Amino acid sequence: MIKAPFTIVSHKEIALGVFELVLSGNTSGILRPGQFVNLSLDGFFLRRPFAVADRTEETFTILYKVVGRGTRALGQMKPGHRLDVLTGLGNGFDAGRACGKKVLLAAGGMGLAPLFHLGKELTASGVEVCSVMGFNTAADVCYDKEFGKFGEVRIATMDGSTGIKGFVTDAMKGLDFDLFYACGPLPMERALCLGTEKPGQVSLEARMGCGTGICMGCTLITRNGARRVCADGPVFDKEDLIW
Amino acid sequence: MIKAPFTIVSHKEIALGVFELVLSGNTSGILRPGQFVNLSLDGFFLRRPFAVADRTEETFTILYKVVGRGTRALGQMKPGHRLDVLTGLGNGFDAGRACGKKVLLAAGGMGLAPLFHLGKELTASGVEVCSVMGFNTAADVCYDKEFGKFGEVRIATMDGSTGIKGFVTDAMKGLDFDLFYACGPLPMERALCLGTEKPGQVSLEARMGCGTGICMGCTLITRNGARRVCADGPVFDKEDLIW
Amino acid sequence: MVDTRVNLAGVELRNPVIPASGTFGFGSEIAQFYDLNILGGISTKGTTPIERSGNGQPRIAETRCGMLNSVGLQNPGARHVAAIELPNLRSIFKGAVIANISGFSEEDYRSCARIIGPHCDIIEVNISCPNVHGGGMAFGTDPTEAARITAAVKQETTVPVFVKLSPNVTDIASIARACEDAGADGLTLINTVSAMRIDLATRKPLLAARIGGLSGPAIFPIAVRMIWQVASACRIPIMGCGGVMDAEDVLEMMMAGATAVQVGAANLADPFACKDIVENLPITMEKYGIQSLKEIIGCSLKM
Amino acid sequence: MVDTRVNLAGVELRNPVIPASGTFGFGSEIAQFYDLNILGGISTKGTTPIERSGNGQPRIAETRCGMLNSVGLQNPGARHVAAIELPNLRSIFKGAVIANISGFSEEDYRSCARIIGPHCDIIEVNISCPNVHGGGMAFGTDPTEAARITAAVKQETTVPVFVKLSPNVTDIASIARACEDAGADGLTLINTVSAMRIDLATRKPLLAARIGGLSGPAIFPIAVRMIWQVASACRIPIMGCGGVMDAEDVLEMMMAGATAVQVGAANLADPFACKDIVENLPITMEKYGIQSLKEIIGCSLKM
Ligand SMILES: Cc1cc2nc3c(=O)[nH]c(=O)nc-3n(C[C@H](O)[C@H](O)[C@H](O)COP(=O)(O)OP(=O)(O)OC[C@H]3O[C@@H](n4cnc5c(N)ncnc54)[C@H](O)[C@@H]3O)c2cc1C
Ligand SMILES: Cc1cc2nc3c(=O)[nH]c(=O)nc-3n(C[C@H](O)[C@H](O)[C@H](O)COP(=O)(O)OP(=O)(O)OC[C@H]3O[C@@H](n4cnc5c(N)ncnc54)[C@H](O)[C@@H]3O)c2cc1C
Ligand SMILES: Cc1cc2nc3c(=O)[nH]c(=O)nc-3n(C[C@H](O)[C@H](O)[C@H](O)COP(=O)(O)O)c2cc1C
Ligand SMILES: Cc1cc2nc3c(=O)[nH]c(=O)nc-3n(C[C@H](O)[C@H](O)[C@H](O)COP(=O)(O)O)c2cc1C
Ligand code: FES
Ligand code: FES
Repeated sequence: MIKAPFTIVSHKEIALGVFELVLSGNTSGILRPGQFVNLSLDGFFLRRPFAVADRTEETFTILYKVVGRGTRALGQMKPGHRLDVLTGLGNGFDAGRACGKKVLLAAGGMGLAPLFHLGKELTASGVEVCSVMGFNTAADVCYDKEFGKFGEVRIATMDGSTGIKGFVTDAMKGLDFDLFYACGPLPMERALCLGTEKPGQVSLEARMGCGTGICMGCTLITRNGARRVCADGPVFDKEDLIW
Repeated sequence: MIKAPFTIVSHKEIALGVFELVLSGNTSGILRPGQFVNLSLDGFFLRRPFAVADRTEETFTILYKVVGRGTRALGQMKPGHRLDVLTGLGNGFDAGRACGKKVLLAAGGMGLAPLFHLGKELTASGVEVCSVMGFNTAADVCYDKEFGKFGEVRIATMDGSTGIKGFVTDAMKGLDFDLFYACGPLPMERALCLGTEKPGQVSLEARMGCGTGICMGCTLITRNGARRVCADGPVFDKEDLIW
Repeated sequence: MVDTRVNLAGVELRNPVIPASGTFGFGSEIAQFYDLNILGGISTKGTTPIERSGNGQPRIAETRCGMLNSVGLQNPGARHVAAIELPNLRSIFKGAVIANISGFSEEDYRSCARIIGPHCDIIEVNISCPNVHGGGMAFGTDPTEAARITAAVKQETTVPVFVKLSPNVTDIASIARACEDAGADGLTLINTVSAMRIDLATRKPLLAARIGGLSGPAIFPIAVRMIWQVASACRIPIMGCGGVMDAEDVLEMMMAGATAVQVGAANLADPFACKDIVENLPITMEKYGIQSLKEIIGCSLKM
Repeated sequence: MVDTRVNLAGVELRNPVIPASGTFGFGSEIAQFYDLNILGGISTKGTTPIERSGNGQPRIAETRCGMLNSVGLQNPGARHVAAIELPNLRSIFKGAVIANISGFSEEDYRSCARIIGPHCDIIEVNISCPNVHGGGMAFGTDPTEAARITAAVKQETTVPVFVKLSPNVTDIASIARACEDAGADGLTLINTVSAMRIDLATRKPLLAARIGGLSGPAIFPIAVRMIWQVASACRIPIMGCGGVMDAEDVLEMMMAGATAVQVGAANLADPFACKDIVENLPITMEKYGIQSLKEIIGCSLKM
């Protein structure tokens, strides 16, 4: 974990109420796809956790949806604005497990963010990747072209306004894979884990106090006992989760 | 009273820890010298009251000393920054009383701010003005040249590092005037009011809740009963004050 | 069009937004800034039988997300309020006039209610004051005392009586129930939370009265909790109060069990606070799919 | 050079800054970010005799200038804490180890103190928990119960015992005096303030446990008031706690009567919070002309 000041270098709306935010600063704390950052926002007591969607030597990117007061305030911030950020939080995905396997990335809504970072790393190291992306409606769709660079992409929307009508689990029918990595709303993750025999890893969310493992605010009961989503997760093996 | 957004157009340190801040916006609410504005500062619950030191059609000026968290934060703000301001608060000085009289402006520390605005208006309408300005030490002195344009200026410092060593009341000895207007620390105002037979007006300070007269936070007991410094003052006739 | 109307113990309000006692004077100052008739009601400055000049200076201190006050019930006395202030307010405001009264003995409360009752729509009884005849503990900290004052005020007036509770107690629900059993038509909660700031330069408490009352957004979640607990324990309507800053806060308090919502310190930070809240209320209701405010009162209790 | 040392019931601290229980784990996470030895002491996560997995999710909610938690005393149990966590902490930290213990019956507290006492410098007894054998009211809301737990813990251990008080009471001083009379070596105050947030989207309390504890800067002036009241009523040393964010807050709490100051929620908002406070303390002391911290403890009481 590194605490450092970051500066907004680009900030744009990429779907209805969904923003891509690029911040520049010391990114050396970000070690693995699936890790998250914790942004301090002026006027808000707790930090806001977001998955890293991409990183370079000088910048990282997050993709976020405006859902409450904090993300509303974030949405107003302009390039040049400085933010205090904790980087490199959480365990991240175990990309090593994908070596020589066919991988499915299963993204629900903003869950696509850490999976994009992961997909980039996997394809860079030669892993075969296909993706299923679920959204509520066509206006929410984003980053589908970016995922397209990894391999086949299937889109599912709840209202059928684009792609397959239904859930991620409907769209993935017939896809051939050995291992999945998933991130999205809990019901989607549940359906996915219960609906496939294949092994996989799931990135979870929880309301967080600290994000650093000191407050026990984000605890989840797993087959290995009580685990902190922030410090022991956010990525868990499918096998460890109790649904 | 007008509530309006203002933009910082200039902000500079004019003495040790004392800043001149010029804000542009709708100044039509500022009607008289001696009135004050109430600035909202991000992250602070209550507004901060400051006397208007000068005004034009498009701008007003305040002079402030950094004394606590709020003024420290204000001191960091750069031109272009926007502030939410209530303008035209309080009664202001009764400049009409000065017509045809010799006027003394008695300023203690930052009390010089509203007196500068008043001095400008008085001299513009032909009133004869002299000034006494008290400071702790030479490094605190500011706006002495500006007051010099009104007429004679005497400086007093507590440590004698410049001007007369002592209080405002020491420096004013021998000055000829019919009427005074004073603003400064309470002990100075007290000494002045008790030490001269001449009539005058005094601008007071109090910790304020609202600044608009609704909370009874700033009440002062006068010869006319309980009065609100924000709405019935901040300027009071010497005769009404109980020391 | 959403429906913002609520009914407070028989008094119909166009909306639930009410400036809180002591943070709006008797309305005349704010009337210079906007038309008061947009408000559901107005709770006026706490009144005692005899005029009071209040505590010494300073009376105000700032805190993070809030403020302290120790105004000490400065007011012009019940007769002046009944003869001048409330008729003045009535002449410019058609909504519910809620007259806040206070005292240091049962007789104080009785005489306030008698004098002021005929000039208002609701009497709001502030029982946070120390009982000078009873050892100095506030009336509001003991169920028996709270009930005694409630019953006394009820005897003196025909308008609905709301008892305003102090949050500085171990068990707010027991005090609320005691007031309900003694005949209160409703409850207002919460008053300020007892608190202190010390001046690092002088090394003394900042307020002349040393201890003051904390209000503002800092106390909002405390107020929500107490409203929820009292709404779970009582049947009479509640005016929620404490740290409300925007229309979302109004909805949250109503979901906790409030029928109307008072706005206090926010008026000090911004004289247009209540106007902004009233204007944003319909939009905010739409955002959360609320057709009528009546449907959300206490909705978080049904679980 | 200013002197930041203080003495807490015989335990010498290099400075008064102590991370509060439940906001610093058992030190190992933050030890990765900075050397813990800059701290005066560390109060460890509240421990119960048997392991607890705590409350359901969500356990955390944000408020203006603060947060709610309903962690529900998740901890690995007293034996594990005594065998693993405290020895681990001792191996990386030479300052005062303050072990926070909790329970739902007198025997819970006794057994915690017996197991943990030998591994710490101070035992801190959290009496905010409900008494399951006594109708569910918290031990900390009744002077007799508070005294009973204090005396019981004193019998089981030889290290100084600090009783940590709940602010959710009518009269904090009477509870403090009861603990002092029962043999407490010191007091910690305050624990979190009982509070609630409601989720406008679901129309239900945000926390699974519904009610949680408010901490952070919102409660600072409440803590200062209670410390001042207790320091006026008792002679034993106080660890102040509640909303401390910076070195100025530390000085303010000490002026109110605290001998040391705990920092809680600030560690969650910023893992370097205590380090920043420790580093700023000497500069801030100089700014206010304070040579030695010992000279300001309770200075606001002498008036
Ligand atoms: C490990 C992790 C990674 C995340 N990655 C992303 C991402 O890449 N893109 C994205 O859009 N969102 C992501 N989220 C969710 C994101 O943190 C919340 O949407 C955001 O905090 C909401 O803030 P707010 O102030 O707008 O909402 P408010 O509801 O006003 O926030 C109030 C409090 O609740 C917390 N909170 C609210 N919603 C959530 C939530 N869903 N999960 C966790 N805490 C929440 C906030 O952090 C804050 O403390 C992630 C969450 C976690 C835990
Ligand atoms: C009518 C009026 C006119 C003023 N004009 C000027 C001016 O022209 N130049 C100038 O430098 N100062 C002026 N002051 C004082 C100025 O308001 C305070 O110095 C300022 O509010 C301090 O804010 P802070 O956050 O730095 O201090 P903090 O001590 O951190 O503030 C905490 C709280 O106390 C209040 N406060 C602190 N000191 C004072 C004070 N001396 N008077 C009133 N409230 C105070 C603050 O407003 C705030 O609510 C004036 C005050 C009043 C009432
Ligand atoms: C300056 C001030 C004066 C107050 N005077 C009274 C009063 O006279 N009577 C009363 O019942 N409450 C009084 N209150 C309490 C408020 O009505 C309200 O209960 C409290 O401030 C909490 O609400 P808030 O956080 O919205 O301010 C006063 C509050 C403030 C800030
Ligand atoms: C997440 C969290 C967990 C806590 N756990 C405990 C605990 O186990 N035992 C205890 O006595 N206090 C516990 N507390 C209370 C704190 O120690 C402290 O008393 C309180 O938070 C007020 O201080 P603050 O405002 O600085 O956080 C906890 C607080 C938080 C925020
Ligand atoms: S958020 Fe604090 S332990 Fe995970
Ligand atoms: S500051 Fe509120 S009445 Fe003057």
